[in-house]
Amino acid sequence: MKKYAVVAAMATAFLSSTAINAAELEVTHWWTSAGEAAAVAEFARVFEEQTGHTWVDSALSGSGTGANPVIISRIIGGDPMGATQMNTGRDAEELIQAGLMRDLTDIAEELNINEFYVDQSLLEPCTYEGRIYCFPVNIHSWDWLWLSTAAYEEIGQPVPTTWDEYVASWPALEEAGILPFGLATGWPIAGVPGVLLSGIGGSELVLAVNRDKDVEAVRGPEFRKVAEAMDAIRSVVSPDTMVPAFADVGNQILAGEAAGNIHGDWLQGDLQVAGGVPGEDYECLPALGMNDQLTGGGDAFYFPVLPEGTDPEVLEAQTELAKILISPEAQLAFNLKKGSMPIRTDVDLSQANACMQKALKLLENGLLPSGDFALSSDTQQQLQDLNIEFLGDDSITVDDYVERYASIIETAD
Amino acid sequence: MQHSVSIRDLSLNFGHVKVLEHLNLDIAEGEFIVLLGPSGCGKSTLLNCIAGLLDVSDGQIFINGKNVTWEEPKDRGIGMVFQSYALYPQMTVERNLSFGLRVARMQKDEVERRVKRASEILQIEPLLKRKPVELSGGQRQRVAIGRALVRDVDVFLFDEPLSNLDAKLRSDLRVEIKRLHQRLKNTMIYVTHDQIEALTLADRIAIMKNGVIQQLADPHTIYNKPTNLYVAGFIGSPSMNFLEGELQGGTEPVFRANDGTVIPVKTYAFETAPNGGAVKGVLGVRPEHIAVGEAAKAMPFATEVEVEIVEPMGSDTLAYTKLAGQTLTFRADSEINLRDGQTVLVGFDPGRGSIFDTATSNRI
Amino acid sequence: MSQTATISSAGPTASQDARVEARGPRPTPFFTPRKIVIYSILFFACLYFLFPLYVMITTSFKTMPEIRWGNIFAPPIEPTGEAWIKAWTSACTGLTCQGLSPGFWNSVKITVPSTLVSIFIAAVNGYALINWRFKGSEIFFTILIFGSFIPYQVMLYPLVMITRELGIFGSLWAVILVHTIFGMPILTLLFRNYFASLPVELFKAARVDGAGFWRIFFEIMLPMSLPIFVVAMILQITGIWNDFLFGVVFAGTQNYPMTVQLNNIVNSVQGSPEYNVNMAATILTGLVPLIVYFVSGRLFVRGIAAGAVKG
Amino acid sequence: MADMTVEQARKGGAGSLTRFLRNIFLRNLSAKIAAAPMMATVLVVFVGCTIWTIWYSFTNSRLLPSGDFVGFEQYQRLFATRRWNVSVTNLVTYGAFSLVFTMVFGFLLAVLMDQKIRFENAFRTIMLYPFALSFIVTGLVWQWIMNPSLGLQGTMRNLGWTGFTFDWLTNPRMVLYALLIAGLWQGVGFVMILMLAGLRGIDGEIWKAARVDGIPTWRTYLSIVLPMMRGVLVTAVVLVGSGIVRLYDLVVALTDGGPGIASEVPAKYVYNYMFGAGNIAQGLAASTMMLLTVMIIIIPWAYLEFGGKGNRK
Repeated sequence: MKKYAVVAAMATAFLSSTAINAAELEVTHWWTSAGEAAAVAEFARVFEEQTGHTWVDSALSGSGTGANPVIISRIIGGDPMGATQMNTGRDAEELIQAGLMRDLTDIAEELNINEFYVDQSLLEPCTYEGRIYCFPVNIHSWDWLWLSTAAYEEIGQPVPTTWDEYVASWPALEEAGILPFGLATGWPIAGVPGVLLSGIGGSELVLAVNRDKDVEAVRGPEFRKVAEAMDAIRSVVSPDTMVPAFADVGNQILAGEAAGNIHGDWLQGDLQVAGGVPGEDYECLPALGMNDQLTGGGDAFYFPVLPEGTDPEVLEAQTELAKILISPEAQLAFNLKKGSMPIRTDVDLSQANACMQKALKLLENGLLPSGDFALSSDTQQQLQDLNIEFLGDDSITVDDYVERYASIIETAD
Repeated sequence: MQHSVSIRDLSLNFGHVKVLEHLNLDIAEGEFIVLLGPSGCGKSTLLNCIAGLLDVSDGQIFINGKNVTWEEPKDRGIGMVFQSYALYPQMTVERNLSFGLRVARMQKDEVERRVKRASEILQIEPLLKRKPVELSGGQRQRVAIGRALVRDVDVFLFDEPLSNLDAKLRSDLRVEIKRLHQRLKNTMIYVTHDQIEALTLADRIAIMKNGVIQQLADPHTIYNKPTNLYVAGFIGSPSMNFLEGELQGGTEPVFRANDGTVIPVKTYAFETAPNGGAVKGVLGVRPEHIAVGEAAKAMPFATEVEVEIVEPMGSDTLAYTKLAGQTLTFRADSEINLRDGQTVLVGFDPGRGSIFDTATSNRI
Repeated sequence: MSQTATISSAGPTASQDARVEARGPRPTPFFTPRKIVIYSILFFACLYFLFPLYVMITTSFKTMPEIRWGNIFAPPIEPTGEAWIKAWTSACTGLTCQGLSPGFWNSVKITVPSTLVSIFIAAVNGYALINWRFKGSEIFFTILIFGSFIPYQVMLYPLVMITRELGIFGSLWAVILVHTIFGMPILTLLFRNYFASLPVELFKAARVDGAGFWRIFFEIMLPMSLPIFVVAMILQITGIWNDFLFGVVFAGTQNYPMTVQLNNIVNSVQGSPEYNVNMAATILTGLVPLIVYFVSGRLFVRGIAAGAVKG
Repeated sequence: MADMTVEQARKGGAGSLTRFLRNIFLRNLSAKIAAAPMMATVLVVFVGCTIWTIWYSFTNSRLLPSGDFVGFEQYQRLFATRRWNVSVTNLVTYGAFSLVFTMVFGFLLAVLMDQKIRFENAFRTIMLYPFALSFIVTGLVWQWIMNPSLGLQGTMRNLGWTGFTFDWLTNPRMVLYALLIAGLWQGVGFVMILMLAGLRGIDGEIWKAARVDGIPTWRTYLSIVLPMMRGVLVTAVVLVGSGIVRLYDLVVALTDGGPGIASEVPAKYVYNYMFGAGNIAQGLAASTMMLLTVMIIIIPWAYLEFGGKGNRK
């Protein structure tokens, strides 16, 4: 239990920087890499400057499997943290239903977030019985095809602008001994089907499958094309050409060893760290260049209900942090470093690079719910198992893939 | 006549600690030799060298005329019985006995014949199917002896085999080992620190101290003619009485104790005739050789002494007195009732005692 | 009468004559087949064991470009120690960039009490199970052994609830309790089997002298259990020092063990891993158990020697 | 506190029932007090957890243990999941090899170390150091070494030995043996230490007796010393066995279950579904199946080993 003997003084007006008593607020998150740490440091800086409270950082790597057990244990153990980051999605659903997460609706109304939120659908996973329990702070999208300019210079073809052109260039690439599709082992394959679904399948199919969980849509012809695209990728990828980490794929693309790869926008962070310049060293094709809407998810912040006896100053610090996380200044500083898209429409993103600008244009057409966003973690895990199995075992035919995908969507809740 | 076991100029040192020094020992065929001495005198080390479990630092070992110095224990024709019996705990008695033979790939019927013969001799036939943990100390020891027996060895080596047993069992097994020796007529080398075992079992006893054999002789000679003060003091319980004083040589040799008491020693068989001069020496006489009361008068030397402490031992009584300022103990028949403080006449024949030269502590 | 092994059938070879004049210690040539076999097996075993360490150490002294483009087995061209310094002092573990150092003392604070408490309780268990067998003690022991097979992740939530009811969740006591629970099956088995191997007369003699349960334990059993105590210590210090999940969940934020910093440095899912810093950080974290092994090596031999003499 | 002496018990003399009760509670009272922590752990934690696991495996609880009863639904789903079935067969294959090799190499190395060789302390530390390093990174190093392009195979081929293939890590049929190489590297050292402690506990005179009996050294180790080390062997088997059943870090660090699901293991399934997928009921169903198989093996063996004869092993 945190015991602070501090006289409770009602905080002065929001954003007042002269909070009488500074409180410590523990924030857990799994942004442990260099790029991510720099981004979360922005949040901490703005929080400490504007409120005088101190941000106690307790980073826990390992994303879902690594951090979830700790976050959940701490909450049900009665020693919750001040605030925690989790994927925008239905991971924390039950925690909200169990009344362990603090209701943020009054803060939301005070700031009337509907005005500036880029897409109301982002708030859906956070709302339960009409009340809001979390604030999404960024938008990440898997919907990117990264292409190597060096690879295409070597085979003397222009850099493709759509998925079909890219697939067409594979034979030439293979002759030149260039890996048509770079891939890392483990979870990175799990995001690829979602991207193919929105690119090849189109927005209606995404909504039908992810949101409505319509089994017939999965058995339909459009989804079959998605499955065939997966089969095509499987044919050019083999276990011994896969690399340990997705950052290594980034290096392969810059070096021209691999022609292209489907991965989330956070790969840009690594491409830039490795000295890549968008437009010169690599190209980025949002939604495979075939759809005008991006599927997306992202990270959100939850504020656990603190046990009674916690000094009100800490509760006050929670409220202020919630407001700051979605304030224009913090949003700009954080998302630029993180390489994700802010959730506010009124943020000047002129400094963002070319790829980010493309994404912002597409964002105006509204956000499609990605798998992480709309499906329960249980369903996501089953789909990930299916995709990993399909990739690693050629005996699974496209029909098996479609059938098993359908049965998973059928039992999805 | 070829020796069963002969050790020539054997020495052994652990690092720079000298444990055995230039030791020589010849053992005749079928002889029962006991290596006797306090713990740490090197008797067990010597036994281990003979067995081949320890590499000697110098010298040679012969068994049945064959130089076995570099041989493995199994090729020396020896069997060994250990203080902790060292039976293979997980094997039945029958397997314990036959395991060595089966490893040497001996035919089955020959193995069975030997096991049967050994278990008959040692009366352990009913135990063959049992595990060592189910046997008593005595039974375990017999199985350990059986293990050497089945291999038809030339020499049996015993390393304090009875010290883990209780007193009664110890005397039973002692008799059994003696009977075994008479029946098998094998050479046996027996290590112990218990002098009763040594005196009762041995054809010859080697008293050892600091890695050197002090005396090698039959029990009677060791008991009656100890070569030096150490051997005299070690054998016999209660131990021998020692009177310090001076030996006056000449035709009428006499021993003058420190306080002046004069004891005629004419009847003593001197190794070398005393040469008339006075030699500082020690006169040793065993409590059992001291006559009390009437019988004392017949002794060449008798005197009055005052009894300080009396210890009735059942079969006889032990008395502690003072003679020439030094304690004198003697053993009296239990009928003679002695009381503390009583003065009594005691006497002894120096001829049965021993005289040692204080300087060399050797027998004169 | 005697049946000593017959002289080998081959004619009296040179070694036969030498044997006749044999004197003093048996000449053991430097290269006996036995020694050759032993040392060659040990040599290849060491190669197998040390090869990964070689890769780790060379990588930890390379710069990132050299790792990315060079061969992992090649020694560093221009070795630099900055990966080590960075790992200890400045590697980013989330917001704070202080490397592994903040967690070091927390790890010590967790490991030392947990090791001692868990070993002590297990020793008492082993001793009670063997010498003071009471009704049902064997059933408890069987369930305990069964307990060592339960995957620890499954027991996370129940343990959280138990420690919450005890009011010690999020404190050092919670993590000590958890490590004692998880160490108990194997450690109890270790001590139980060791005490079973001691001669039973020792215990009976003490009972005859009227010594009670605790006096026999402290004055006779514990001093004799040095060899198995060393083995138990190696097991526990390694397990607790390298543990991440229980340290993070039960110890509370102010007691985060060093493995949290290590995990954050090494296991960052999103960003590009700095392999040289990861290697350096792992070796640094592993130093404490390694030192314990080396020190315990001496204790191990002396303990064992004491144990053997008792036979 | 000294035990109840016989006289006190007789003076009580209030019929056999009280003596029976006294016998249960007061006899070895201090032993029972001393063993109280163990009994509490066994009842509350191990038995309690198992019941908790089994109970919630019959519910549909997702993130928090709170769902309602759904009978065998979780189990039906479990047995229909190919990843689970592959995990179980993987564990059986890997487990068998790992147990046999760890025990054999552990004993062989312990015997070698028992030969009064020089640098014994150095050799022992070399074999034991892997046990000290956290597996997240050492797994990565093995991943590099066995990676077809980065590691051994790539280097050998660059050196001209083009035919050299060592692609176990990415070959679905061989990946379990790649796990075995790294697993043995980490686990053999400690088993060797355990067995060395056992060897050194053997009474020296047993060795002398065997030598006098003409039994060659290797035969003495196998037929005499090994059976005497029963206690240590049992401890080693339980240690290695529980390590195999709980196998998780090695797989996550080295292959993360790949290629495909060729090296998936049950504990990873349990962990992924309990926390990653936020479906503890499915995770607990998997864990219960693991515990069931362990129970079928352990109970009869433990009964034979400890309970049955009741004599001092």
